[in-house]
Amino acid sequence: MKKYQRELVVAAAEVLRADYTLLRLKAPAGPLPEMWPGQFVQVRADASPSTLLRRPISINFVDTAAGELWLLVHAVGSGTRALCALREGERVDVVLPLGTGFPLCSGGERVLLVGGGVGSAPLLYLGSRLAARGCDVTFLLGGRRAADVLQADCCKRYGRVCITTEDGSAGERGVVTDHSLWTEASFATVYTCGPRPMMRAVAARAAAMGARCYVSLENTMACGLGACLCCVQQTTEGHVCVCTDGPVFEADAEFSLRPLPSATDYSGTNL
Amino acid sequence: MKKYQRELVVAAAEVLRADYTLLRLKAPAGPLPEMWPGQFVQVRADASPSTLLRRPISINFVDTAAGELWLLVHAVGSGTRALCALREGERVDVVLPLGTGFPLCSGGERVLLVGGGVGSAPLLYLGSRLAARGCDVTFLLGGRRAADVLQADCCKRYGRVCITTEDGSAGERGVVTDHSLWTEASFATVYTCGPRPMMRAVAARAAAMGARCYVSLENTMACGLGACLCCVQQTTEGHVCVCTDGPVFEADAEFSLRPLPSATDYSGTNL
Amino acid sequence: MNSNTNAGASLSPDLTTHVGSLTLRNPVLTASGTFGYGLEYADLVDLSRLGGIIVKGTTLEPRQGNPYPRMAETAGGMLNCVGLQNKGVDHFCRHIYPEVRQLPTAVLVGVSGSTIEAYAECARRIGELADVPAIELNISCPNVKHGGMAFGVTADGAAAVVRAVRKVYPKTLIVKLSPNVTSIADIARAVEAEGADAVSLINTLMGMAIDAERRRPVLSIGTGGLSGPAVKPVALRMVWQVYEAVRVPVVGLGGIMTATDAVEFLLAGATAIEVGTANFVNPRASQEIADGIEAYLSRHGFASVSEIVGAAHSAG
Amino acid sequence: MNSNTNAGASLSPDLTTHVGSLTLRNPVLTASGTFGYGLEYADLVDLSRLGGIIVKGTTLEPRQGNPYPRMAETAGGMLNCVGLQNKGVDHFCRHIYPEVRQLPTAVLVGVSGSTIEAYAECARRIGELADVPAIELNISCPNVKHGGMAFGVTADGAAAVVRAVRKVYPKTLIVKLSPNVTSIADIARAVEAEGADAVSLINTLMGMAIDAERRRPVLSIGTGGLSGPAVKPVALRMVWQVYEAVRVPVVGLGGIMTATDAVEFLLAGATAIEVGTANFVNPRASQEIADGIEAYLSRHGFASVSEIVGAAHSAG
Ligand SMILES: Cc1cc2nc3c(=O)[nH]c(=O)nc-3n(C[C@H](O)[C@H](O)[C@H](O)COP(=O)(O)OP(=O)(O)OC[C@H]3O[C@@H](n4cnc5c(N)ncnc54)[C@H](O)[C@@H]3O)c2cc1C
Ligand SMILES: Cc1cc2nc3c(=O)[nH]c(=O)nc-3n(C[C@H](O)[C@H](O)[C@H](O)COP(=O)(O)OP(=O)(O)OC[C@H]3O[C@@H](n4cnc5c(N)ncnc54)[C@H](O)[C@@H]3O)c2cc1C
Ligand SMILES: Cc1cc2nc3c(=O)[nH]c(=O)nc-3n(C[C@H](O)[C@H](O)[C@H](O)COP(=O)(O)O)c2cc1C
Ligand SMILES: Cc1cc2nc3c(=O)[nH]c(=O)nc-3n(C[C@H](O)[C@H](O)[C@H](O)COP(=O)(O)O)c2cc1C
Ligand code: FES
Ligand code: FES
Repeated sequence: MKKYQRELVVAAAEVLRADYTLLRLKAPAGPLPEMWPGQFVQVRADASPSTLLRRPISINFVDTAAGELWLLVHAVGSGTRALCALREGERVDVVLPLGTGFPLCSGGERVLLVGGGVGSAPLLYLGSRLAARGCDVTFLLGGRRAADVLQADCCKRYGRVCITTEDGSAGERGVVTDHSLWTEASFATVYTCGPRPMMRAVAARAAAMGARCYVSLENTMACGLGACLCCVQQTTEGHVCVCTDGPVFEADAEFSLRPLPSATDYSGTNL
Repeated sequence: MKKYQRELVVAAAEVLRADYTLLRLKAPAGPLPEMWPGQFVQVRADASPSTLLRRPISINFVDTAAGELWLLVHAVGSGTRALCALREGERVDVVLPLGTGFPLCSGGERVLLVGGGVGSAPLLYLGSRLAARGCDVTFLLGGRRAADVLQADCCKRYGRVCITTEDGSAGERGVVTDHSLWTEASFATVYTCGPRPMMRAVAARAAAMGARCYVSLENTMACGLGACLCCVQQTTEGHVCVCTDGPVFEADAEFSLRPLPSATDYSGTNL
Repeated sequence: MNSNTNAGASLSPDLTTHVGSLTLRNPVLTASGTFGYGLEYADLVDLSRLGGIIVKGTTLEPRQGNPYPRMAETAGGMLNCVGLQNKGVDHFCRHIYPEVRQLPTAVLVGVSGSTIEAYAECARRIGELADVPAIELNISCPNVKHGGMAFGVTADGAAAVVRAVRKVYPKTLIVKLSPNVTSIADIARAVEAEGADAVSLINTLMGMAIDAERRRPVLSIGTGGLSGPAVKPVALRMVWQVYEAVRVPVVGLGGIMTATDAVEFLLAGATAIEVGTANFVNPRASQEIADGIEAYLSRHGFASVSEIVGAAHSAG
Repeated sequence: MNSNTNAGASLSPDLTTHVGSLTLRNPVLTASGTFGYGLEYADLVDLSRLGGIIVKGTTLEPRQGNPYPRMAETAGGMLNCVGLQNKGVDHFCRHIYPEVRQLPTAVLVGVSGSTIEAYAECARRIGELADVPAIELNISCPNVKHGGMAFGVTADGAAAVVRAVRKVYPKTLIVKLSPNVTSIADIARAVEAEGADAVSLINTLMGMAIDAERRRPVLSIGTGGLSGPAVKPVALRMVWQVYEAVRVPVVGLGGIMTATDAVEFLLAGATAIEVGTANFVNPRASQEIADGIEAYLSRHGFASVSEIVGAAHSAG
């Protein structure tokens, strides 16, 4: 897919929780480029004195009707803090779309989307596309406390939403892999994004039920374009770049990671 | 005079012209420290990615009644641009008061205060103090265009205001030393602040009329405290620091600079 | 060299730059390891606007590079310990060269190695590729145990590598120097004496990041190479010193983010410049820098870029 | 060294630090040339909260230093070419010492020179001052023609200065090393062999700034010393290397702005640290860093600062 470097305008910056902000970005002229669920963007956080490099942020949602790209940002350091401090009308320099996306299963399949904390970011857009294809979508969102579970309402539009919290303040108490749905239901495909230990556990659970499991990784990145080789991940094919051969990989029960076939053609599929 | 490192709050940020902003700062708790005309402060410009060091800015005015310190900032680079972008309610870290001040003449004397561009910044507070002592104050403010002449209205409260502009868009056409008042009037003391070539010419003019001339210099600074020795100026006493032995010096006709006697005691004088 | 009296002011300035027998459209190259094979940036940059690109360092044998993490951001810079990951010169010649030779700009190849023989053999192989007019010999990579750093930090070591490569590589030979030395001018003189057509500097400064919470180095192999705006003052100083020490052209790099930075390097004595880390921050940086140099020359009335090369040496 | 099992966690940690025969209240010193004589900061910093201050470099004879401009800001750092301006050791002993000896913290004196004899004589004179427990011998100033840089960049030169000073200076002798060398570990070993009680590093990296509009160097003498956060990765790497090379304590500095930075240096092997450029950005930096180190130790359950010195070497 062709990449662009674009200046986007903040149409809205919604503070979802203390340190989570939803940025809704618009292209000042022309339409947004085509984007695929699971892809990410590289954003410049100019207002942060200590941030030189861009920050990789998942595509949270694409509202084609409104011409909006949504980014869900968790302020964990100076770069993400600067992004969360953006205000309506400010401009932000974005390189997009980057990386592989999630392979979308065919309509009718039962799919489970498991997210932990801000790891749930790419799942909203993914769920919307899967639902549009006629998949039977279940979201499983986990967090420490109720406040860590984000966008459950938005997700509800596209499927069933299950929640776990470690303190029991919302949904079932425990971590995502403790949820009762794992024993009640079965899925053909599991998509997951979040902390690595969580994804490891999810991949094991998915394998146990015979489901395919796609995981989305985070690594520190410099270029985001496959040029600097800073973001490598050891896979069944040796060192590959998370930014171009990922961030989505197929994981087996032992969390051995397999890059998606590079021939995966997104343009053909019905967005 | 005792120095302080204080967090001040922006009470108002008034855009005077395209790239000149008047920052009115208040102490969130307790009174502002005593400050003397001609002294400066060192401000941190945190929001600028390319600015590490503080920026020296003159004390433009102290509104004792309102508890406000005024800084007049000309956006010439990234640090001053960040300062000009400050908004009401934001906090800014300031070290103050720094440097020597202008020696104040006794009441009744005729004094001329000559400023060029943002160089006029320290003259407002100086004029107010001189007027309070009963001096006969004349301001002579110069700029390229009318837009470069700042705070003429404020100055009017404390004395007569004369203006020169190079394009003739306000006051007399020409540079400050072309103004007719030099031939019409005579002054006991001339205070000046602005570009060096201007101050040179003013010092020569002042000497010609037998007036004492005090100039306020600008140098690049790191500490502002006399510790790093980065801001030196060659004077009649050898290398001295502009930040502690200046910024105010006495200039002769050849612009040979003499530091003020270090014994100059400000605390005794009636502020 | 007075900027106001130049008759060429109204024409657009001549940006053509010569390095050895190589003629570049303009003095802007992209730095090895920071621009991939150019293909990665083709969507974002008009490559035909660049003087050339120096593709990722190639070694005789394939290399897996170092484990992850390979990168850490620092104040105004970044550390990397990629460690010359590449699929080897064979793979380059067979699979990558056919693609990159099509690019609308000069393609130079970075050559690395761990023995003198491997350097020479790799250079010889690249020398056979008709559309690669020059190599940049990297004797200065701090991120691999035997990655040339040992050669690059002594005049004798540097000379030995260049001597061996010069024997088998007839085209333009640029030698990339390490800044992690007491006297970079000495190393530059040594490689010039062995027939290098140009020197490029600087490679990364050796640095380190430590994770205070986990109490261990951030990078997998402990140390890494520092690049980005943080190193610019050191790079400028070294370009200045080497310009005074050798007669061959100097290619300057290290922290160039803007056209003004690039002009500073030209003024310090660089005949051409390379853009590295800036490509990550702003993918269009190299192209914008080329445009900005042209604008600078026009604004100051210079007829050609060569007029400002080294011009800061004659000042004041 | 497990952070959760330490019994001392509830007590406030012991910050006492030993460098040679010198005992410091805590590991935070202020760096020579950046804190004046301490007096300049007395209004803004509670000096009694610092481990000590290292006053401005003193030479045998008075020096006027370099012409203005002496400073240029760079990305994440600054260049200076102050050039050891000071009124000489006589003036120091007569006029400054009586004041600084009253300060409520350890006062160390930086000693510089241009000949071996001058270094030794200056050190000897400072040695006579009862309340100065240590000197920091600066063999690494890049800003004066004969300012020790020539000594500091070779092992032989460094050894010669230290040998001469050691003969006449019996108290704690810290030798400050230049980072502008191929192997700082070699220099550190050489000065250790001559009896240095400790080494401190790094002094500034030699750099340069050029004014593109005026087409000339920004600083009066062309080059200057780079300091500030930009250099931290290089400084950390050198502290790491020197810690592995010598047995004497290492004093670490270079770009320390926060307590986290300071902890990183301690983890890399520094027994004490110095705060330089940070004093300009935040006059209270040194005091806040001392407090922050204490908070770090408490939070991680360490009973004393010595527990974390070099701790990153044993990781992984
Ligand atoms: C493909 C991809 C998609 C991502 N999507 C999102 C998203 O949708 N929303 C979101 O809030 N965050 C997302 N992240 C993580 C985000 O990029 C990091 O949190 C951010 O780069 C941290 O920058 P900082 O300056 O705020 O923090 P820093 O001060 O740089 O670091 C703070 C902490 O974050 C860690 N960190 C730094 N960079 C990364 C990184 N690239 N990946 C993981 N951890 C990092 C550091 O090790 C440190 O512990 C994504 C990362 C990747 C690689
Ligand atoms: C005692 C003193 C009082 C001052 N009072 C005021 C004031 O009241 N209002 C105001 O707007 N400015 C004042 N200045 C000037 C102000 O400090 C500089 O304009 C500012 O530091 C520039 O920072 P910057 O990041 O915006 O620009 P930079 O990008 O750092 O530089 C932009 C341009 O300004 C020049 N410059 C940088 N620092 C200084 C400096 N310290 N002095 C002079 N020129 C400099 C640079 O050489 C460059 O040409 C004063 C300076 C001093 C020394
Ligand atoms: C991620 C990364 C990878 C690099 N790989 C190489 C390399 O393979 N060969 C080489 O000669 N230099 C390599 N370099 C060094 C750059 O080419 C350049 O010398 C250095 O980064 C300084 O320039 P800059 O500050 O503009 O980045 C690499 C630098 C970075 C940041
Ligand atoms: C303005 C300035 C003056 C300095 N003067 C001296 C000096 O006289 N003697 C010395 O040994 N180091 C001197 N240094 C170097 C510092 O002590 C320190 O080694 C260096 O700045 C790196 O630390 P930092 O990054 O924390 O500033 C000076 C540094 C600066 C910025
Ligand atoms: S971030 Fe540069 S290759 Fe992935
Ligand atoms: S700015 Fe440091 S001595 Fe004046």
